[in-house]
Amino acid sequence: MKKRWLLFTVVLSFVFVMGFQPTVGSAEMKKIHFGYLVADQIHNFASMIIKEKKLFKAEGLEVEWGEYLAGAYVMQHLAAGEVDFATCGVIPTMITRGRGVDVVVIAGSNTEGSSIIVKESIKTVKDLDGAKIGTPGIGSIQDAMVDIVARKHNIKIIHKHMSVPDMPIYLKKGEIDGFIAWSPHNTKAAALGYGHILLTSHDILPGHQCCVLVTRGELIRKEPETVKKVMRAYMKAFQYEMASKKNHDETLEMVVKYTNAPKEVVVKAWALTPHPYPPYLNIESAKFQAEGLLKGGKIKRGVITNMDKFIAQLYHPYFLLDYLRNMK
Amino acid sequence: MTNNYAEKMKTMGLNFFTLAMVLVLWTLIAYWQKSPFFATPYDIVLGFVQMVTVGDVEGYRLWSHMLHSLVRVSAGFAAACLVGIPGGLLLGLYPKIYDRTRILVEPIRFISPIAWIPMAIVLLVGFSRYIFVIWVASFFPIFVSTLWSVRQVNAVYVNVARVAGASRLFIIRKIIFPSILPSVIGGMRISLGISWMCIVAAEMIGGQMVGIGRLILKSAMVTRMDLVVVGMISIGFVGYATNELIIFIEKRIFRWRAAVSIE
Amino acid sequence: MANDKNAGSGKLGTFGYNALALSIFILLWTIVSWISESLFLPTPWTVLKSFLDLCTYGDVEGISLGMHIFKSTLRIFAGFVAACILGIPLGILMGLYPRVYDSTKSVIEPIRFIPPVAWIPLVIVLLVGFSRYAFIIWLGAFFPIFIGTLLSVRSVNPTHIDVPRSFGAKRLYIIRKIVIPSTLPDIFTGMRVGMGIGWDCIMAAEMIGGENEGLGVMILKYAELIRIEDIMVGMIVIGAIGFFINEIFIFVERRVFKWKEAIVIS
Amino acid sequence: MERELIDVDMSMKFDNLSVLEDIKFKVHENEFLVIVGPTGCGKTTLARLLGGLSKPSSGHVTIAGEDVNPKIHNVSFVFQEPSCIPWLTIWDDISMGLEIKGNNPQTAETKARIKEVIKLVGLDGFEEYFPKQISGGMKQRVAIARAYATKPDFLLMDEPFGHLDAQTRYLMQIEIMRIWEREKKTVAYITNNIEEAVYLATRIIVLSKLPARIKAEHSINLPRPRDLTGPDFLRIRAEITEQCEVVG
Repeated sequence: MKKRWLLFTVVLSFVFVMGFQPTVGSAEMKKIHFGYLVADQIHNFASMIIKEKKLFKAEGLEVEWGEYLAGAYVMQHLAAGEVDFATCGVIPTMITRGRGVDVVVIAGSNTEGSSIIVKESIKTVKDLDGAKIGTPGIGSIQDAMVDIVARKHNIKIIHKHMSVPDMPIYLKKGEIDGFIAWSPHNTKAAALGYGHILLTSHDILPGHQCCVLVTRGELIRKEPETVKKVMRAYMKAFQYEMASKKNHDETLEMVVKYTNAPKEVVVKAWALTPHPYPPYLNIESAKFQAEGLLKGGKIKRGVITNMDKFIAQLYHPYFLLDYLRNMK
Repeated sequence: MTNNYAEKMKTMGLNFFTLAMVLVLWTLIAYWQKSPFFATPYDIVLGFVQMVTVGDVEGYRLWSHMLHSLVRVSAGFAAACLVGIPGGLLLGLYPKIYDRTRILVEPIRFISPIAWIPMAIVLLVGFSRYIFVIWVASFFPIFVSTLWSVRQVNAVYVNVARVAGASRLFIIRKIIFPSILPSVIGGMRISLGISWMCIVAAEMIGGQMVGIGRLILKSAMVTRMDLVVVGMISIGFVGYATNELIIFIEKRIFRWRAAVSIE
Repeated sequence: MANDKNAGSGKLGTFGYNALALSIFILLWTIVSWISESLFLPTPWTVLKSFLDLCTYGDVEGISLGMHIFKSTLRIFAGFVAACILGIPLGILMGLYPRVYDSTKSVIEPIRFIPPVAWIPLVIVLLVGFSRYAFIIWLGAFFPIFIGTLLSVRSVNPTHIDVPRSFGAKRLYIIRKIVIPSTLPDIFTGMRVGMGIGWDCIMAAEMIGGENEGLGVMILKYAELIRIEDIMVGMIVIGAIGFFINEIFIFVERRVFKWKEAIVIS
Repeated sequence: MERELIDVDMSMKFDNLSVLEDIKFKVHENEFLVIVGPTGCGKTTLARLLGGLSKPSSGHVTIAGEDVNPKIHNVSFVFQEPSCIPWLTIWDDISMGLEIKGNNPQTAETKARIKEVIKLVGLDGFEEYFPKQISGGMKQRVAIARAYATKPDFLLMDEPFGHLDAQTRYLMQIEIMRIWEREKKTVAYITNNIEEAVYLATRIIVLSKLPARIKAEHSINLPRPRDLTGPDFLRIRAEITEQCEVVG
């Protein structure tokens, strides 16, 4: 009967492993985990400036930086309680919120900044009918924008998901007819002569929300002081870039270094994104995008019954407004 | 002896020749591609020098990437050994347990480590994720080779001990364990190879800046193909070196065995 | 084999016990996910529902589970066949002429240890379309087949070769009658292992992007939407198909190589 | 004395190691020549040279005046190691030699020959068995049958019963004598067992230890079947034993 006990022990340890859940958050938080996306510095230059200028340290915060390949990964880590603050797209944030995870947007990061690049033979939007367009994946705003274009012009566009840096290669090899990507990859492809910009995200969704600053709801309730400090560092970084031409040029150099893109490409790419970015969340745009997610089944139907309530839970501008008020 | 030495030198020379051929071919392809997405051997050498002297964008050098990856791989591999060897021994001694739960255990073998990543991210935390992903990949070779070698221990040896009135524990310690050791170590070698191969998969779990897999993924994101290749070559080289090392040790320890496979 | 004595009744018993183990596991899983109430630990029933939904309605883009399975299997099959076509003759050749292998070892061996995922950036630049997937699977499946064949050729019993040689047989006859039949079981084992690793590489291959179908693509899609239950469906399907293919290989192996003393599964 | 068939006059070296030195002898037609020597004296090397499986480093091994070559000459070899091919049935294994010598294994003639040798070695009824299903003695009989099937002009046996137990070995010796008496063949039989040598041989060549030289030669004219305990038998056996041991 030993065997049975062995089996029992094995099963029990299995249960233990499966049931293991991370315990999160200590009472005294001095150290924060901040996540950002690889090569996404044009959209989220603030995190890069904070890093380079050690702005968190100035606020008395110790920081551990985390680098991620996509917003979805950032969200998984946020949900697991490992990342405390992050800059990434609003779409993955809303998808995660739609799964019932308490993630909260505390400030906007940038608007617009993506564009559709197509091969030379495509001249007008109508030509996109039946075209294969590369998108960064199902959970991205760019994917949603392709749908919006298709709906608006009543055409059919075939989506092809792929990693953004690969898109120019696919376009060059003729495997796709075009792609939609964020800066500077789109500008880079255009500079290499692989295609031309057909539509910018400004043409598709004027002033649409792209990236945001996110945190866990729990931190807002338990660690308001920390959130305040993070907000201060974040906004200071924002303002640093805008303060002078010199600062702007310095930031430009940083972007060149982090994204490994040629300088003229970065300059062009930056010109395509409206500037300065408003630090607020564009609520109308967020609502519109959430509707799209519901329609596409990316947020399960029935999860959002009241859109205003959903957005109100998602967006928590208190700390941002608090900072802006004190600044004046 | 002199003959042997000449033979060795010749083999080495031919190896260098092959390597040179590959480099030439590579240069030609790079030349023909003329693409910023394909690095020439020269770029790679420069990239290597950069990684050794300056480091990547964040200033992490090659050795620190390697060190971090090695720590993760060793931890995952150690976990695989800790679970795999006793587990294999146990289920080998009680084959019925394995036969009756096979349907649970076996399919897990075929789920690729990358597929576990989303689950690992949400269910585990920090370092344990790396351990888990590498464990999933490297557990099975070691577990299965232990299990099967226990099942195939020569019954004569066991009977010799049993006739002498040995206790069960004695038989396990003195007969079964020594006779399965070679195949356990063989399994460990395969496991180590696989766990090292999973480092890129494991380091797709984000949040860490260092690690050889991270270097590859990150460099691919910013189209630094030279650094991607530097990372690939580093992984290939370290994997090859550890494998050769274990084969060397194996040959030393198990001289009594007729042949050691190099799979 | 150990349990041949009661093979008749034992077989059904083993099957029954396997079913029992499976149901106990599902029960435990239900209880654990029920207690933990975690969003990320769905109950087996949620997973089952997702499975049914995927079968009937397809995924978020309307692609059915069957289509995903079909595409992945096709890719695996192509890569696997390529690995066999290249690995077996090359293994036999390099086994017969060890010189060739010894002189190219410094190039071949390190490649073995480069993970398939790491190849993706290069593969995207150098290859096109379907061949990319086949290449990644090929990378995984090639080495077990190649190395298995090579070692097996090297370890053909020399006496078995001397037998036809003593009658004055030609080289080709010896290869055909002795070397190949003797290595065949090892080639087959290599193929089985290669197929297993090929399945392991499916996720890596399907990270290439550009295609919206495939089990790996499906998992990645749902990873973006943080829908663990759908990810689990993908994982279970991959595991189950790999398991069954492996079992078929073992079954065939036992049938074909009746002359073998014992077949070791590893 | 019958015609000389094989002429040996050679030396063999591996790198700097001299194995066989000045080996010089002839084999006559229909003779049962036994070569004895202490363990590790290069007997197997000699057998392989006689069978044309390797070439001497100097000198020659000729058969009917030509360098021995299994592709030309009809020689057969029975190996010391178990040599049954595991994936061939007994029938297929025995037919292999015939097939290599250019006989279509499907013809009635070939089939009849295979049946004949199977009967000769007493393996009737085991045609479809695989080697793993039969005993060690039977496997060795398969090897002998395979060698006999081609009706070789010259049959080489390299310690064919070395791996068998004493009793099986004894039975196999009787068997081999029975077969040889029925199908007279030129045989070179290599062994380290002196009793076996005296029992089987018409002539014995004694080798010294490494590097092997021819130590002595004996013609054995005892009547068959030989009595293992007869005085003449014991005398010859003692004499050869002494020659072997004095050197070895």
